[in-house]
Amino acid sequence: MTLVKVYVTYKKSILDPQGEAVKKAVHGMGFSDVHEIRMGKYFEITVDENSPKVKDDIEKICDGLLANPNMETYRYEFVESEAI
Amino acid sequence: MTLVKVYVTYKKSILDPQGEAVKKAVHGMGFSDVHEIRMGKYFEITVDENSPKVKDDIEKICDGLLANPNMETYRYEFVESEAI
Amino acid sequence: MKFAVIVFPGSNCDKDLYYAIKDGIGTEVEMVNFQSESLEGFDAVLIPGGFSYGDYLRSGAIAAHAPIIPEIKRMASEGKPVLGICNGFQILTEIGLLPGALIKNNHNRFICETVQLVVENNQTIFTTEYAKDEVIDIPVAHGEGNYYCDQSTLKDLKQNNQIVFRYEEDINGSVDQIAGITNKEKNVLGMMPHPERALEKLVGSDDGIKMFQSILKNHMDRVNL
Amino acid sequence: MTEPTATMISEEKLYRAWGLSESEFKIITDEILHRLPNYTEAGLFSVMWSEHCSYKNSKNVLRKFPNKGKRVLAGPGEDAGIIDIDDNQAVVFKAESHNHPSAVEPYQGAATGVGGIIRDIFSMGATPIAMLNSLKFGNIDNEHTKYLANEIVAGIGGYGNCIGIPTVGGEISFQARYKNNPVVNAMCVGLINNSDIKYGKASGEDNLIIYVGAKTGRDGIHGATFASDEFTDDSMSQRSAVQVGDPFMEKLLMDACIELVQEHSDWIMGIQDMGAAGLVSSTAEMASKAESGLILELDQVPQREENMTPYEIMLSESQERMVLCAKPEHKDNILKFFKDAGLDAVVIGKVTTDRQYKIYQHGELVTDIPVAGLVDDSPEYVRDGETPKRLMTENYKSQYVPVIKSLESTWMDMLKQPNIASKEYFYSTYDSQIKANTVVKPGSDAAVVRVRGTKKALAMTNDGNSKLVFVDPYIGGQIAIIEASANLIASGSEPLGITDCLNYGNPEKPEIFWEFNRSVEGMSSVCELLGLPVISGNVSLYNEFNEEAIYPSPMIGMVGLVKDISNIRTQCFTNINDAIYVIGS
Ligand SMILES: Nc1ncnc2c1ncn2[C@@H]1O[C@H](COP(=O)(O)OP(=O)(O)O)[C@@H](O)[C@H]1O
Repeated sequence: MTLVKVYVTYKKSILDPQGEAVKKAVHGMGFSDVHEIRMGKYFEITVDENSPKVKDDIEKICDGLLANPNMETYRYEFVESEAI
Repeated sequence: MTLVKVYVTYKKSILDPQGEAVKKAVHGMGFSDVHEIRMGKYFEITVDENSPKVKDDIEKICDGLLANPNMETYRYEFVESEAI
Repeated sequence: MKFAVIVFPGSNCDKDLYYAIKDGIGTEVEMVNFQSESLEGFDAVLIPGGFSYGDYLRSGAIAAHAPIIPEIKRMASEGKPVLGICNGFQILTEIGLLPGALIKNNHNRFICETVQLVVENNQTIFTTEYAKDEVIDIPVAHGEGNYYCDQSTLKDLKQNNQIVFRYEEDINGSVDQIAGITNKEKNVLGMMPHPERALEKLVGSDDGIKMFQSILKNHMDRVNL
Repeated sequence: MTEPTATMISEEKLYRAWGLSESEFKIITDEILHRLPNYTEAGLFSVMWSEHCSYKNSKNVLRKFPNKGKRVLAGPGEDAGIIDIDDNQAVVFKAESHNHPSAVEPYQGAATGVGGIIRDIFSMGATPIAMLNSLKFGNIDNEHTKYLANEIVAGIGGYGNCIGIPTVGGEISFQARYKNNPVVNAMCVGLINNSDIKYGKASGEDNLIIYVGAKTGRDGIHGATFASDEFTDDSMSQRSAVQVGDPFMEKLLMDACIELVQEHSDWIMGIQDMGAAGLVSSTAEMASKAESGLILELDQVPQREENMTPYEIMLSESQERMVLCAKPEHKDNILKFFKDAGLDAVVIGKVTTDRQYKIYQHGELVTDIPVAGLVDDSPEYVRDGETPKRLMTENYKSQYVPVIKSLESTWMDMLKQPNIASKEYFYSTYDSQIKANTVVKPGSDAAVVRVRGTKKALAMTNDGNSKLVFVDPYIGGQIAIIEASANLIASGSEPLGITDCLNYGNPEKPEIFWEFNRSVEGMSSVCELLGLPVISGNVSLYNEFNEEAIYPSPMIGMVGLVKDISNIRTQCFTNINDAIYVIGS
C-alpha cells in the first residue's frame, strides 16, 4: 500500500471566497495577526502497489479529475508504505 | 511572515461521501489500483510574526473554527518564512 | 424536432426541463440516462441543473467523465443545439465545450431569487425570439455560479459576441456580470439562470419560454429550407 | 473492548448509563425475558424504550389530540400521516426535530434532520414536493448564535437544495433561552396517488428483509438516547453521535424507492426508513405492526468499518438507509433494480411467525427477545404537573401597557427587531422554486405549491410563538393553531390537518410537564373546534442546557387545500386605490 497526498488550491489570481470568509471569522475571534487564509482541498489516496506507473496514474487523476486547470493547481507527495 | 499549513480530515469512523464519490469516479476512469480516497480541507494561513504565541493561536483557530472536534481531526506545520 | 434531456445521478431539474419542452412548447422530448452511449435521432441536447454527483469535489467535475459525454461532444461538433443550465453550464465548462469555470459565489452563499437578465446577443439560435437588450425576469438558484475566465478569454468572448446574457446587477461576482455564454460557433449555450422555471406567470414569470421557442423555430426554419 | 457480561450489566447497573431506570430493567428481566439481557439486548431495550422511540412520557398527553377525520387516510403510528385531497390523490406530511444534533454539529445536525424527514415521506411511497422549517436561536447579538444560525441554515439549504426539493416556508425567531439549545424542526410535504400508499410492515412468513442504501458505520450510535438526554457542558464533548449527511445518496435512494412503489408495487410488502435507533427500530416496528417475528443475519449488513459488534450494527444511525419487506420470488428483480440505480441492496433476514426478534452474527444467536417486549411493552408514565410559580405571582398577571411617545420611532424600532425584521437573508439561501410549482414563495403568510396537472394547490405553514406559550400554555397553544389556520385561510385554502413538533424541557420536572400538557390541551381544544386532525408529529423533550429549559415550544405544521389556483391570495397590498378592510372584532 502506498499513501499519496494531493493538495489542490486555487490559482493565486483567483478570489477565494471561502478563505476570505474564514479570515473574517478568525479576525472576529480576535486573531488580528492573521494576514491571509487560502482554502484548498486535500486528498489522501491509498494505492495498491507502488509501481512506477503510480506516479503517472496520480498525475492523470489530478489533471483529469481532482483539479480544474482553468483555475486550480495541484501538488502531491508520496508517503512511504511503512508510514501508513 | 510565516506560512502555516493546516490539514483537516474527518475522523476515520465518519462517512466521507465526497471521498466515496471521487473514488467511484476514479475507478470509472479505469484506475482500479486505487483503494481508498478520503477528502479533507487544506488551509494556507499567513501570519504576521512568528512569535511563540503563533502556535497557540493556530491551535485555538483550529479547535474553534477550522475543525469540529466532533467529527474532524487536524494537523498543521510551519513553513520557514524564506520558503514563501 | 426531438430534444434529449440528459439525466446524471443527482440531476434535479431534469423534469422541469422535460415539462418545458413537452408542455411549454409542445415538442417531442425524451430523458436520456448518463450511461447511454448514443444520442442518435435527437436534434438538440439539454443538460439540466441540479447537483450531479452531489456537486462533490467540484460542480460538474465527476459528470464530465460519464459515458454520454462523447456523444454530447459529437452533437456539439455537428452544430446541433446544446444547452446547459446551471449544473449543465458547469458540466459544459468542465468538458471544455465552453471556456472558463464557475466558482463559488463571491459572497459564499447559495442564492435563490428571480433576477433580471439583459439579452446581449439575440442573434443565436437560442435567443432570436428576444429583442436585443431586452430585460427578462429569470430565476437563479446556485452556490457556484461565479463565472471566471482570464482576461484574454474575456477579450475573445467579447470579440466573438459569445456573451449572451448578463446580470442586470452583480449577484455573484461573475466576470463582467456574465450569466450565459456560447461557444465560438454559437450552438452551445451555457447559462446559470433557469429559463425552465419561468414558463408561466403563475409561478412568477414567463420570460423563459422564448428561449425554447427560439430553439424550435430556428430548427424548423433550417429544416424547411 | 470486551463487552460486559449480563451479570455485570445487572449488578453494576450499567444500564443506567444508557438511560434505563431500575424499574424498567426489572420489567425487562422479570416480565419480558425471564432472564438477564446480554449486552446487545440491553442496548436494544435502552434505545427502543428511550423517550425518542417509545414516547413513554408523552403518549398519554398526545392522546388528547383529535386524529380522525373523513379525509384522514393514515394518522399517527406511521412514518407520516396522509390526508385525501380528492381525485384519488393524497397529501402526506410530517415534521421532525433535530435540536440536539444541531447544537453539537450545526451544519450536519440540521442537514441530517432534513434527510430524515424526507425519508419519512418517501417511505410511504409519496413524492416529496416541499419542505418547511422552524428555527429558534438565541439572541443574534453574539458570535456563537451567529455561527449556529448560519451553519444550521446552510445545512438545511445544503441538503434540500442538493436533493432538489423546494424549501418554501418556515419561521425563524430569536430568544436568549435558545442560546445553547437551538430548536431545529423540519417538515416535509409529499404527494401520492391513493393506490400507491405503502406501510412499514414486515408480514408473511419467509418474506425477505432487504437493506438498501448507505453502508453502516459507527456514526451516531446511541443517537436516540442522546436525543432524549439533557445537555450539560460535559456532554458537549461527547462527540461521537455526529452523523454526516449524504444528500446525493439520498437522492438516488428517494428516486429508486418512489419508482419501486409506483412501478413494482407487487414486489414489496412494506417499506420503512431507518431513522433514530437505526436498524433495530425500523425492523422491530415493522415486525410489531404485522404481528410477526424476524431473523436477522448481521454478517449480511453492509458495513463501512471493521469488527463492528452486534450492538454497534443494530444501533448505528448511519443516514440514507431503508428497509424493505419483499416476496422471495422477486428477490432478484429487486436487487437488480437497486443495482441499476447505483445502490447497494442485500437480503439481511426474513419474516417468521413466532413473534421473536432473533439476531445472528458469525453463526451465533446474539439476541432472542419478543418483538412486543421491545416495541409495545415499553412503560408509559403519567407524570405529575404543577403550575409554574411564575404564573402565580401578581406581577405576572398584571398586563404590561407599552408607553408610546412617538408612533414613528416605535414603528421603526419594531421593524429593527430581529424577530420582526425580514428573514430573507436566511431563506434566500434555500432553493424555493425548483420543480417550478411554487406559486407563493417564502415571505407571505403561507407558501402555496400547485399540484401539477390539476387546478389544485396546497398551502402550508409552520407556526408557534413560544413566548405566548410561556406566558400561558393553554392560550398560547390555542393561538398557535389559530394563527396557522388563519395563515392558510388567508392564502385561499381550506385547512386539512396538522403535524407538530413538541419541543419542551425535562418532563420529569412537574412544571415542565404542566406546560407540555396544558399547551397540548390548548391546541387540542381548537383542533376539535375547527375539526382539524393531528395526523403526525414528533416530540422532543429534555431541551435543557445546564438545567435551564427552553420556552415551551410547540411548532404547528399545517397544510390546506386550494381547490382552484385562481383563488390564491398573498398578504401584499397589490393595487393602488384598493380598499382595506378589517374583519373580526
Ligand atoms: N406530537 C405528536 N403529535 C402527533 N403525532 C405524533 C406526535 N409525536 C409523534 N407522533 C406520531 O407517532 C409516530 C411515531 O413517531 P416517531 O417515533 O417520531 O417516528 P420516526 O421514528 O419515524 O420519527 C409517528 O406516526 C408520529 O407521527
